[in-house]
Amino acid sequence: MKVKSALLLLVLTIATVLTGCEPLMVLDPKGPQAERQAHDILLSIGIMSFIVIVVFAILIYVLIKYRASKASPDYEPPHIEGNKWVELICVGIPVIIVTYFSIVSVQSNNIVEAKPIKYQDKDPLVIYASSSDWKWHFSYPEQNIETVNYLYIPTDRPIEFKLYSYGPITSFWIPQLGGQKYAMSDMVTTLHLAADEPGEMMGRNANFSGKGTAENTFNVTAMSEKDFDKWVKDVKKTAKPLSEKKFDELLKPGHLGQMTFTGTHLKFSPAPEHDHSPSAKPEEGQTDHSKMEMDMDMSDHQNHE
Amino acid sequence: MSELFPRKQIIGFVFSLVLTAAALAVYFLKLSFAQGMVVLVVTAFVQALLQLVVFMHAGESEDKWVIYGKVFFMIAMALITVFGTLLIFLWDM
Amino acid sequence: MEFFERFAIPNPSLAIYASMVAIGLTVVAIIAGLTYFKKWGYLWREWLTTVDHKRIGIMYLLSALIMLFRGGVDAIMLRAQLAVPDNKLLDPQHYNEVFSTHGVIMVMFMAMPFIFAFMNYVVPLQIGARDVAFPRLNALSFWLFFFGAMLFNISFVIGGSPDAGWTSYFPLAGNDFSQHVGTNYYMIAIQISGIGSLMTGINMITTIMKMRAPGMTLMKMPMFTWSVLVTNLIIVTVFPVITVALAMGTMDRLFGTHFFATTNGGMDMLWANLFWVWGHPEVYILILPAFGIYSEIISTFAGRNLYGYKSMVASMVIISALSCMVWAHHFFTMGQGAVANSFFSITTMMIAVPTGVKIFNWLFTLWKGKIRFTVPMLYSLGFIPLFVIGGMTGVMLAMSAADYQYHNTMFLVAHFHNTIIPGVVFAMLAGLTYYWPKMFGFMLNERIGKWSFWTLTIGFCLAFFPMYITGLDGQARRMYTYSEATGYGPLNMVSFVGAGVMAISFALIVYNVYYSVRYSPRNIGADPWDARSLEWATHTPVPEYNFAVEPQVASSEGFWDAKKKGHALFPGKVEKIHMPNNSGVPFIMGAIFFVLGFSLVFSLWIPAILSLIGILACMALRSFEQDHGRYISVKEIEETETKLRGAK
Amino acid sequence: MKVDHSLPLEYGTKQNGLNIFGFWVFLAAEIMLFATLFTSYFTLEHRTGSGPSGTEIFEIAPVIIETLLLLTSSFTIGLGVHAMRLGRKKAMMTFFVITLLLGLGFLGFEIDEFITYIHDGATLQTSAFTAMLMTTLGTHGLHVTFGLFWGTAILLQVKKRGLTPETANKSFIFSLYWHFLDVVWIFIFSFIYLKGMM
Repeated sequence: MKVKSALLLLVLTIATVLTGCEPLMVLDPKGPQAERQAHDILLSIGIMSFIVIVVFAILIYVLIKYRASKASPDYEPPHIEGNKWVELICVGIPVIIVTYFSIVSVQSNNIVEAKPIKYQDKDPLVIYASSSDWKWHFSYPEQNIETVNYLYIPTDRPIEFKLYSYGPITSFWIPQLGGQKYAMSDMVTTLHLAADEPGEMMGRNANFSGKGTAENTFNVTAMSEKDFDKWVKDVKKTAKPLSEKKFDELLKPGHLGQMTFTGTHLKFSPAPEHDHSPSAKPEEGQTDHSKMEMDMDMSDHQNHE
Repeated sequence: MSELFPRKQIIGFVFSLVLTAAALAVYFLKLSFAQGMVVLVVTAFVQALLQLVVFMHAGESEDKWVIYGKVFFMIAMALITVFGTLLIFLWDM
Repeated sequence: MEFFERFAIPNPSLAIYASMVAIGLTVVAIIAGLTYFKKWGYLWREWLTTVDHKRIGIMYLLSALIMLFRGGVDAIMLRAQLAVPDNKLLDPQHYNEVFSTHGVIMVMFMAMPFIFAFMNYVVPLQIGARDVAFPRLNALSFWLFFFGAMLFNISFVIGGSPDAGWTSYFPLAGNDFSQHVGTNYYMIAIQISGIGSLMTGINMITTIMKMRAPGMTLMKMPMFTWSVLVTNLIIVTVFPVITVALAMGTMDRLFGTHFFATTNGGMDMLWANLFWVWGHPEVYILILPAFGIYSEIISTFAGRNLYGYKSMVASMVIISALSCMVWAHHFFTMGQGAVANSFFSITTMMIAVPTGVKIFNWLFTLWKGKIRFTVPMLYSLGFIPLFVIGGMTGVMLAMSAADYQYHNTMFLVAHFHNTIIPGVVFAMLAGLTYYWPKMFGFMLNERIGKWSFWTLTIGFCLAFFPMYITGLDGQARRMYTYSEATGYGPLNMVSFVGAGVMAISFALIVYNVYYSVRYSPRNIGADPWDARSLEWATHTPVPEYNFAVEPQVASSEGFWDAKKKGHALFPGKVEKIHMPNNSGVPFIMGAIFFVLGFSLVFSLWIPAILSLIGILACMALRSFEQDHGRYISVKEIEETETKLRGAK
Repeated sequence: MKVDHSLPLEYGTKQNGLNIFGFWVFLAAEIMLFATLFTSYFTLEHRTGSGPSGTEIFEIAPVIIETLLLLTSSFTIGLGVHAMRLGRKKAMMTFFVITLLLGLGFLGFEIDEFITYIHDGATLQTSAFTAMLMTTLGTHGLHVTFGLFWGTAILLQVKKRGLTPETANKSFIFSLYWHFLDVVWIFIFSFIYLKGMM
């Protein structure tokens, strides 16, 4: 049974590693959403390890006690159909655990799908994050600037990412701020994140999107609101405006370094927000409205040119 | 002679015509969406049951309950697929 | 020339040219060998046209082993590429093709035929039937699977392999982003073998429901038969879904429709939705027969009846129903709201309850038993702790909010390998060792078998446990490389070593077969394991009619009753036995399906239409044919019986 | 071949019972096949892109005619099976021929409907909605087409070989298939056409 105990040891080692000898990215949160998720992860590891240990213990005990080499040659194992109470316990305990997890899971769902509770009273900063093969474009409509492959965010302020894609499905993921969400070309998804402390983080596309998936990453820098405003000002001073032609060039498949522009692509290439309304039934008013907005965008854009 | 007369089939046919007419009311009577859907769901499923029992003789062999079980299990799974998908894509998106 | 260009490989490499040569040489060698030894007639009469469930089972088994090799080589390539940071062994395109084919082959063309092998071989024996309900259809199922698998495999050398992952998410799998024919192969090859699986499902349900031996009520069926019944219920439920999804995908790629495109109203996530409506139950299709095999083996080698038979059955039925309502947990992160996620999160976790019941029942079966540590038993005992770990991470993944962090990472990869390898692969190897003497008349060597078990277990732990850690450290799946700065290097190296150890284990299994063919004793009798259910009550090798007299059972362990309690298993007299005739039509139909598939992949419309007509002609032929089978006379049966009894 | 005469002819042999049972399982799978088509249809129903919507292209008259044709054919094949059980080969064949002719009529109307759609600019390539509509209707239509060939093949066998357990079994299974297509049509009629025109 050496290997069995070795196995146990292995599991324990993993558990120790997970709980903090080395800060694994997901378990080293820098924002409230990631914190909640890390909490759920550690909680489930803890409770599930208990079940694993129980099963291991029973298994090892049974294997040692009832091996044929130890039993007398004329031992005949009994015929046992089952026991109501034993089976009830085997159902009952998992049911209790699953119920508990279900409650936690539903709570967490509502937490991560909404504006972080901690920053409930602040207006969110809206950032449109769109992917194209194999880059990320970040548009800040409020600041009217756009970056490629890097992201600056203020700390202590909720951030609402609007995700969509100019190609295959991608998944926007900053492990230390919170879990990922898909970016698709026919609809816009919303991801609520926030950063608690300044620092650099890794962000990437987690969903397979073709040849360049591995390198489809971006850098995230969280900084104080003051530094962020300063950066915005700098950008406005130094960066060139983003023209439609330039943006079309950026969309071509390939990898690019980090870039900064003033203006956003949302004007000439708006996010696919209107295609996706739950009751996409063409009700007269709604269609007109979206058309109008499109027209406005178009005229807006012409003025700029 | 009475067994020569396909009574069951004729009653079934008349019923299915009536149900079809009832379903058509949705088109001709300008019902609201909710009312219309109720009518359609009722007429379609009753009609399906009618075909199953009257014409398809689902209940005549020794495997009656297996066949009914199988068909209703499948209908349940079909409904779960339809409504699960609608939940994901339309109602909670 | 333009016509032929489409067959070229879009991104050839040395490895591909080498395999082309290797495949060519193998084909030539097989043809030459068959001709030299004059085995063409034998092959045609005894195997290609057979409708015998036992032979079909063995053909499934051989195909599964070959595909295991193919998928395994893919796996080694993947791990080798990731063993060190910034590796240049494979380029990204090649890497994408390798992991796509690895997934499809392992699920569709290795695990599926492996379970079909045991279903076919064991179930009719276990319920005391002569054959399956529709022997001809069974042969057709096999040949559809086989030619589907072949079609998928030639993509490697003609036209290029699929490169959008085994899930083939659109729009990546659409014409815009995957221009070569690889994904066509995916769509059509899976379609063809999927039709075969669906027909197996119908066949097995009918067999089990209608052809059980007298006395075998539903609640007296052996556990493996129960698991097969439930599995086939799921097959019949979900394979139509993938049929439709694949048809829609094929139309998108070949006829320019916009189901999953991003323009004209298409919806890329609909593919993902339909794929997983099938895809999630599919993993239960794989795991439930494995549970059945474990139940048989554990109760045999613990020397005890299976604990909690009723709750075992109930848990499988509940799993089958639940498995069809959890599919959205594969895309929690798609952007649906908290309500949908909560629903699918809870249903997913609920599956842990019946699964837990099964685990505890196995443990209690060992309780007060008399445990013999044979190779099949070792696999079953290794399965329990490893699968519990896999199940535990499954519950973790089911918590949708936390899943946002696991999704698409190596954590997920570790989880599903942790359930599928100890769950399915261990079960298949256990079943292979367990049923080998029944199938081939001699046992596999125990010592080499134990070596392969230990290497496989250790290799498995080394290969997959590190992925849990790298996953939590942010390593996404399907990345062909990573930089040194990420720090994923050492753990990926451990994984690679683990994959190598697993490869050694499979090599040992092959060596074991070779060694046992040469040296194993042949006089093992009909019941070498001291087993409990009906399949061990007939002779080894099993005569073509399975049982000379229809068995009569009184419990789920009919054979055990006969051995220990003096229950009369064969009370009747020998009568003439009706058997189906062999037929070449299933093989020919399979071959025509292959031509049809190939023509569709390359949009060759004329041969496609011709082969479609050919298929309809085969069906019409079958309809008009009057084939009432044949009878084996009492004299013939008695001769065979005496001979087999003497051979003991 | 053992024939049990206490049962209707189509159940007479053991293999016959298996065939009928197996076909029920197949029909259960077909339920799921059409359910998947409906799932996709409901999801894509309003995703019309630049193409027409259902309200714009559906017409009530052909739909009512198609429905009546198929309902009646379901009735006549029921009469056919009734006649078969009474051992009246001729009556049975007549009802089967009527059924197939009604089926052919249905198919004619459906093809005409498709041609109209294409004239209206609703082709397979127009939008996700039109593609899904045509795929759902087309799958049903292909089933009917296949049924026409299959039914003809069975009729020929009944004519040549008479009502044997084998031919009776095939005819009965064919009737199950045909009724099932009728059921599917009811759902298409209700949840594609009527819902779309409501």
